Amino acid sequence: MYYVVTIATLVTMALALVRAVLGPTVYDRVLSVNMFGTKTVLLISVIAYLAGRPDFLDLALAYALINFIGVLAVLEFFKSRTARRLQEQSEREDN
Amino acid sequence: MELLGIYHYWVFAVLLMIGFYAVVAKVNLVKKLIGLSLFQSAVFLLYITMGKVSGGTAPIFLKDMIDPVFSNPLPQVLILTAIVVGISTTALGLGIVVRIKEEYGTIEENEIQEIDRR
Amino acid sequence: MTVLFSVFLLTLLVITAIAAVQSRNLFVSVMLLGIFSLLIAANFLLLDAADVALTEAAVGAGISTVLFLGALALTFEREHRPTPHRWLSLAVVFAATLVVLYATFDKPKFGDPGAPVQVHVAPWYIEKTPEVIDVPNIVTAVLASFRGYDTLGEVFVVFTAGIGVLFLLSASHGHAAQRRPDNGDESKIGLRNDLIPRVVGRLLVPFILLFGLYVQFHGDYGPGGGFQAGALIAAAVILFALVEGEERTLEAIPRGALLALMVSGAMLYGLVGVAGIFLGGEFLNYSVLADDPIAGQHLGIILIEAGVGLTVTGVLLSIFHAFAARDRF
Amino acid sequence: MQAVLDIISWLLLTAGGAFVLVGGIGALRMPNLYTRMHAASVTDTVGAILVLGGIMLQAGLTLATIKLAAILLFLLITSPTASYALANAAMIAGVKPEAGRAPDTEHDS
Repeated sequence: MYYVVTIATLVTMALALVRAVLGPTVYDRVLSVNMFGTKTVLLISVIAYLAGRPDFLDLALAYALINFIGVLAVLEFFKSRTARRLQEQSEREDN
Repeated sequence: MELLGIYHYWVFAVLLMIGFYAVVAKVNLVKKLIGLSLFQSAVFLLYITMGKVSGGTAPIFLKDMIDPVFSNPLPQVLILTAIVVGISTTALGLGIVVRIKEEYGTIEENEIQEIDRR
Repeated sequence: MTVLFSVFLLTLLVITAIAAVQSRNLFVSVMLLGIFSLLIAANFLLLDAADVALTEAAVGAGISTVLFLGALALTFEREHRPTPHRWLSLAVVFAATLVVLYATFDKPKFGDPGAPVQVHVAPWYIEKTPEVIDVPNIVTAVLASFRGYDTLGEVFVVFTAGIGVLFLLSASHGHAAQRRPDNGDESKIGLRNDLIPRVVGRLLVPFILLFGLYVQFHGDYGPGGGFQAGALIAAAVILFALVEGEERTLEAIPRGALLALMVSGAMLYGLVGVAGIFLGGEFLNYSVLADDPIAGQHLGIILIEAGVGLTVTGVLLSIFHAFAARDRF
Repeated sequence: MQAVLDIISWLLLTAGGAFVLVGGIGALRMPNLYTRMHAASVTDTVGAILVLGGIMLQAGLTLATIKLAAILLFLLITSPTASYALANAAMIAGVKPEAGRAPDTEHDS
C-alpha cells in the first residue's frame, strides 16, 4: 500500500517540477517549490516505513520546518523588491 | 537491472558536466557559483552511491536488529562534512561576487575584463 | 522497486539541473536549486545516507537559498548577456561527458558488497564501533572519534570561510559611498508588517531551536550531530530575522556573540584534543578523558559535537548578517 | 482488530495518494496563479492528513506516532501560512485574480 502513495507522491513531484520549470510568473515557481517541499516530507515519511526505519522521521520533521523558512525568505525578498519598485515609482511621479 | 545499477553513475556524469558547463560557458558570476554547487552535488552523489550496499540499511544500530547489513559509513562521513564546508565556501564566493559588483558595477565576466583593459 | 524510485528521482534531478543552468533569470535558478537540493536529499535517503540527507535538508533548502538571495539582492537579478561561444563550450562539455561516461563502465557494480570501497576500512569501523565506542550511530562514531582529525580540519575550513566572508563584506564601499537613507517606508510592505507570518514565525522559532538541540544531542543515537544541528539552529535564527527584522535579531544575539560562538566552538574542539595529550593519550584520543574508556569516548564525542555545532551556527549566522547588513547601491 | 486497522489505514493511504495526485494535476493544469494555489493547498492539507494519518495507524502507539503527529501539526501550520504569504506577495506585486481563463500576463520580472 505504501507503494501507491509513493508513486502518487513521485508523480506529483514531477508535475510540480514541470510547473516550476514552466513558470510563467515567479510566484508560480515559489508555489511549486513549496509544494515540492511538502511532497518531500510525505515521501520521506512513507519511505521511512517502506524501509522499516522509523528513525528517519526526524528528517521529515526537519524538512517540514526548513522548507517553510526557505519559502518565507523568497517571499520576503520579493516583497522588499516590490516595495522598492513602488517607492521608485512614487518618487518619479512626485518629480 | 544491470543498466539500472550503472544509471546512478550516468546521472553523476551528466550532473557533473551540467555544472561544468555553467562554470566554463556562463559569464555571469552568480551563475558560475550555481554551476559550482551543482558540480559539488554531483560529486556528493557519486560518493554516496559508491557507499551503498545492496540490501543494506543506514549505518545506525537499532535495538531489534539481528545481524544487520550496513551501507558504508565512511563516504557518508566525508560528504556530511563536505556539504557544510561547501556552503561556507559558496558563501565566500558570493561575498567576492558582491565586492566585485561594488567595485565594477557588473557581475558579467566579459564586462569586467573590458573595464580592466581600459 | 526502490531502485525504480531512485531512477525516477535521479531523472527529475537532471531535469532540474538543466533548467537551473539554462534559465536567464537568476531567481528562478536559485529556486530550482532549492528543488534540486530537496531531490538530492531524497536520493541520499534512498541510498541509506540518513545523516547526509539531514545535512542537505538543513543546509540546502534553507540556508543556501537564503545566502544566494542575499547575494542577488546586492547584485543583479538577471543575466545581462547571452552565453558567448555557446556551441564551442557545449562541444567541449559533450566530449568531457563522453569520457566520464566511458569511465563509468569500469566502476564496480552498484551496491556490490565486494567493491573495493566496501572491503577496506569500512568493515573495521562497523565491527569495532559497538566494542570501542558503543554509540548506535556509526556515522557519528566515525565522524567524531575514528576520523576526528578530518573533522577538526573541516571545522577549521568552515571557520576560515566565515572569517573570510566577514573580512570581504565588512570593508566599506569603494568609490560610491552613498548610504541608503534610513527611512521606515521601505519595509512597510515587508513580511515583518504582515501579521500571520509574523505570529506563525514567532511560534515556530522555539520549536526549531528545540529540534536543533534534539538533533545535536541525539546525534549519537539517530541521524544528527553538530553539523546538522548548527545549520538548523542558524535557520531558526534566520526565521526570527525574517519576521522580526535584522535589528531585533542583532539585539538578541549581537555580532560579538556570534564571533565568540565561532571561536569557542573551534577552541573547544582543539582543547578536547589537547586534553587527551595531557591525560596521557594521543591528540584527540578520548578514551583517556574518563576512567572508563567507553565513557571517555562518549564524553569526547558529546564535547566535540558541541564544538562543531557552535562553530557552524556562529559561522552561518555571521555570514547571513554580513550579507543582510550590506547596503544596496 | 489488527486487520480492521490495516484496512482503514490502507484506505486512508490510498485516498491520500489520490488527493495528492489530484492536487498535483490541478497545480499543473489550472489557468492562473490563484487557482493553482487552490489546487496545491489540497495536497498540503487533506493529502498530508490522510497520508500521515494512514501511517500513524500502521505505527501504533509508539514514539514514531508522536513524531508523525508533530510533522502533521507543523505542516498544517506552515503550509497555509506559506500560501497566504505567497498570495499576499503576488497581490501586492500586481498579479490580479481574474475569472475564467486569464492569460498569464506577468512573466518573470
